[in-house]
Amino acid sequence: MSAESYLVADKGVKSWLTTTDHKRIGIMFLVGVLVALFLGGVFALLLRLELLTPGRTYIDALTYNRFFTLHGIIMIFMFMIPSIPAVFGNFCLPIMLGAKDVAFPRLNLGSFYVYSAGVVITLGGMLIGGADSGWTFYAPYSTTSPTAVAPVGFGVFVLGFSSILTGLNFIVTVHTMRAKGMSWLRMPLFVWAIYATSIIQVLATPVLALSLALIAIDHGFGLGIFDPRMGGDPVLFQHLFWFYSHPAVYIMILPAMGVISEVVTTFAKKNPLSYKGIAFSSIGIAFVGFLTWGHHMFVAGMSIFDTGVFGVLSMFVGIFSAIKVYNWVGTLYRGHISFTTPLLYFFAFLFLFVFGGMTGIAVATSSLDVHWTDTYFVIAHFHFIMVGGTLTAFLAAMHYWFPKMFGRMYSERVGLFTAALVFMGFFFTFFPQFLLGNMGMPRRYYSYPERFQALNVLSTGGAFLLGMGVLLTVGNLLVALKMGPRAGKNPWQSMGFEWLTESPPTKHNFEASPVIDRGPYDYHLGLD
Amino acid sequence: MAHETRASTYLWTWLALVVLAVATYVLSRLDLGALQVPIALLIALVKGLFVVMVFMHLLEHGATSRIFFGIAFTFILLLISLSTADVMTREQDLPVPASGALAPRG
Amino acid sequence: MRAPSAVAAEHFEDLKQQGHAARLGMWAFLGQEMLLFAGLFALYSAYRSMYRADFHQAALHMSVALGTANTFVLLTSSLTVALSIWAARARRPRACIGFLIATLLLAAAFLVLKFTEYGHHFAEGIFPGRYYHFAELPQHGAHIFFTLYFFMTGLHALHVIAGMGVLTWVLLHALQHHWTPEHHVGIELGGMYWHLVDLIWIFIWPLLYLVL
Amino acid sequence: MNEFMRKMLFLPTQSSTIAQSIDTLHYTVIAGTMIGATVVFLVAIYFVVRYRERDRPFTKTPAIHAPVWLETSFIAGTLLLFLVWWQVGFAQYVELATAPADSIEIYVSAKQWMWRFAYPEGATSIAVLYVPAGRPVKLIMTSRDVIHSFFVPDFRVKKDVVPGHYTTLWFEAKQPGAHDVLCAEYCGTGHSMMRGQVIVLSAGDYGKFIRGIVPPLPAAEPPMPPSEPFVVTEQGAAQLQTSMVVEGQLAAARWGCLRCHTVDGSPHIGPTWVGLYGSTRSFDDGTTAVADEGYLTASMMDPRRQIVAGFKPVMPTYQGLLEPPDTAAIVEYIKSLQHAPGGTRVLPDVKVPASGPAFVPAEGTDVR
Repeated sequence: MSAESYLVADKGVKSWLTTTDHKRIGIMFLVGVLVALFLGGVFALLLRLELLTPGRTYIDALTYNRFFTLHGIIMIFMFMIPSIPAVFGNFCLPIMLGAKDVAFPRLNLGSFYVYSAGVVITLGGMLIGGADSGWTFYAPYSTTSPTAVAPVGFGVFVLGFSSILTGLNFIVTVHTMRAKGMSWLRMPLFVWAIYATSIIQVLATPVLALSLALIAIDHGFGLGIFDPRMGGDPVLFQHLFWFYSHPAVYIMILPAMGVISEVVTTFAKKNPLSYKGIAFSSIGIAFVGFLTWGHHMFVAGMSIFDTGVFGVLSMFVGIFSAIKVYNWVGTLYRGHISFTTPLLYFFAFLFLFVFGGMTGIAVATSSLDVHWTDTYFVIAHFHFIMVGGTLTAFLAAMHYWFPKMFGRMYSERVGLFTAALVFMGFFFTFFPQFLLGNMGMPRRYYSYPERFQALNVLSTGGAFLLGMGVLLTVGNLLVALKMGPRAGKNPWQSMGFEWLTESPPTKHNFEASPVIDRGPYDYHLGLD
Repeated sequence: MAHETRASTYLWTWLALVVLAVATYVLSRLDLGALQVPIALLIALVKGLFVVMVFMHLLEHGATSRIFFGIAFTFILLLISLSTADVMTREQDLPVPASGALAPRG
Repeated sequence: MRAPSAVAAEHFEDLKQQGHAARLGMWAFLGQEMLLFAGLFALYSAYRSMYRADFHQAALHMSVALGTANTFVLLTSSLTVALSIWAARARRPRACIGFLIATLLLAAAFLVLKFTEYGHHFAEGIFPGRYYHFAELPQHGAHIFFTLYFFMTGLHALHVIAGMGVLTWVLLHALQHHWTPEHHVGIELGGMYWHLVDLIWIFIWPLLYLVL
Repeated sequence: MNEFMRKMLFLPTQSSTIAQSIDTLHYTVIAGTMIGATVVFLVAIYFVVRYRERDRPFTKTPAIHAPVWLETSFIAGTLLLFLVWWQVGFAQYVELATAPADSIEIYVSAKQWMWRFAYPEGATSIAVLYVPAGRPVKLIMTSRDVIHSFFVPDFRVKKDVVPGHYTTLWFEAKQPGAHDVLCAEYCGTGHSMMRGQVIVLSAGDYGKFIRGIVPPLPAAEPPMPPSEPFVVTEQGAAQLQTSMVVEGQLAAARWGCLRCHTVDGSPHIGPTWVGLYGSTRSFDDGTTAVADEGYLTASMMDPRRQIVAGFKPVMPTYQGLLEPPDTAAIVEYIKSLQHAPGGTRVLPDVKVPASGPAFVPAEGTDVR
């Protein structure tokens, strides 16, 4: 190694806090989102504990409502949205493009501090009373709730700007910082996914920012624009909210799809069945994802006309995901498959994504959605596809890029075990919830009729299994961080461009700007 | 980047914008019925294009910027049209009594 | 975006790449700003189709003179800021400074007119949200119209103020003869931001002031 | 088959006429999606087993690109299936959203955290909705505070109840029985306690109910145990009440409507109510409209929006004062006044302060 790795090139806490190195910023985001995952997970377990019995188990209804609001806000805005883009996007995207850094490194650091500020404000709002409006902030409940909706809403508003800045940075980076020879069709699929995500982040998040600002202003100062007492229409808030929050689902899942594309090609040592299919369907999802927000509102008092339009558009967005699934599976065909922890996570992802996605088509069917919407069926559906998809891909990425980031190898044996544990936990937490939804148990229920109890107990059991699985996974990686064997430059024998650098990379990634003369998945050429 | 827009171009653009603004004002004083809003918005759109293309140099900047701008504009149109379509196609939309009973916030 | 120095930052290949990146970043940022306003325009559109007659009544009550005057003020400020960039490109630093100062003065004039108008509204009891108590137009539609009016023009005014901040920063650099034909990305970006303010007003003006 | 699938999927009973057809689509879609997902997943497993490295050293793999026809047919096939589901589902949705013309109309007002039902004949009940079996029932719903959602799992129907709007929902219960009503839209601390019941009565029992005779509870086991402490029921909800028209007459007197509107056909400060319903109104701006229920309600809530030619804009708004049942009752009363009665009937103008509708009459039935 001619130069020191980025981890030790500069020393001291200050060198980390003021760094503009995309890799270090990625690591700082990693710490941030892991803390958020832990907090959100704790709230999830507290919720599941309360739901063990039909009536009060150990907390009152208001506390429960605050807990599920915080669980949602923390998991969505602090964990899932920044998880893959801000951590692995930051770490890998410039390297994959053959660049020394992102286009605006200082803006990138700024994005981290905006994120931190958002976390502090939101959690501060939680300490001074906590919101109980749910992460959806539906007016007029959110504007009349006696809890601290305004600070929490403002915190999410700030988190949104962190997301916008990260997305903006990536868009410009992809356009302007590609190495020589890196044509658009040679970009790794992860880059395509992050690029599509960034478009959504930049163009959808401001609408969320605006609608949350309107809610916070109404809650704080009584300047209501959705207040029915003044002729306002609460349904319009839902339009604005879902205009962001439906595409936000793709902010979470598109990067996960990108990770999966990298994992499946690396461990099958195969070119993707259709590179263009996967790449362009990411863009397709980003675009059509903007046209389907109304399927959250089929029973909200929206017109029949809009229900029809949004219903049919929702079917189209499903197609793009189906293209990806076919391609991933097809990529395995005649590959050279090594069964590792990331690949096991790929299978967990595939299961959760395909079954969850198919239930998504089911809930997009207008008449079926009438029974399912706002019940546990929807909870189970989006936890399968969005949380399950993002979490398994996030963990796959953690294992896949762990040697890249830290230069050490984790224990494969323990990794496979914890991956299985996470998957089992996830399945037993959320599968019963599909059935609960069919039975008609509405979401956000603090107490429930007794006939729902058996499945709720099963779900709570699964949740603790899941929590244990995630803790063990992180533990395994922490042990590897200290004691894992040296990984070497390219332990997976991947042809991905990020493996062209040292593991861990040096401060400037490349000694000389690389020239790209092949695609990232040209396994038919054999390894270099 | 094709550089150097001449100062006279800016002046002409400004003049065109002023003329269009006056036209908007005059047309708004006439009774054009249902066409009133579309015409006003069309003129605003033309004015906007002048500003974006000449003043903001979108003509000089790369195709990428134009595409990005186009996408943003498309999404704006979608947001406005689909949410307004909901309101316009609801079956019945009567004002409703009895919201006064809303409890004052504590 | 920071002031680009005459040398490209170390992670860029050259100045051209850096300028391209900066402009593209600005466009992405402006796209974001447009979507921020789009939410309010969507609300306007939906509420207008709900309360057509009330919106008509309420718009009749707006001061067309002030709104139109502001339209011309902003259009002219767009011209002056464009000319300041032209001056920088043509190596005329004094003209550049002059045009920037003119732009800032026009921006201040816009705010003065705007706040005068707010003052008139407040005097009549036209406030946003629950503080609205204008006896002549008690309808819900008027109430919504004026609340939207305050949100739209208020958010726009915030952008005017932010734009003035940006232009002041540009002016400070211009005073040091910082902008040259070779190097004027900063002033160009500042100008783009200012044009956005004009762009949005171009749509706000007919919708709120001209009775449609 | 139907029963088997229903139990497999943990679905509740199919107690409305539309439930079974929705469930049939449900089975189709779920079976289709689950089979599709399983096939995809099994193929992936097969590939992994078949193409494991098994310690063969890696040399190279063939570059395989999906032929266009294969990609296109996969996409087209999947899309076609999805579109068929959408088509069937949307047709059912339209059916769910369009109440038959002969439906019984019941007004529902929701508030934190209770349901209140007002029947066309004037009876009201809280938390328990009584409906006849075998007749379509249309609920016209609004909320007094935040958004709620009226959900009857056994009927497969759900609709948000939105303040500032009327939303509607209809169903036809197949036979007498009791079914849960759940609030499905989060509405605060009492959200999960905001439950009620639909009691489906036989036609005969329903007839007795609206005449004020408390119906016997149906023989069917109510799915919700009666011991649940937080269900606000009002078993004896229906004391004999006056009909909706009489209720409307009293409400009109209480609110002072009759000081400006006459019921004998003569114009006064406001237009007479006789023959008002169904007539075509001309306004001072030259437009016209037919006076239907919507117009009448709108005129109470926003009277100055359209002024009937020849009258002054003096009527105050009753928005926020009149409750939905009263509004509905007044509308019914106006509807009943198609012809001027033989003699002039003057109702006692009591308990109304001179300043008009500044005072809200107490409501005995309102449980807070």
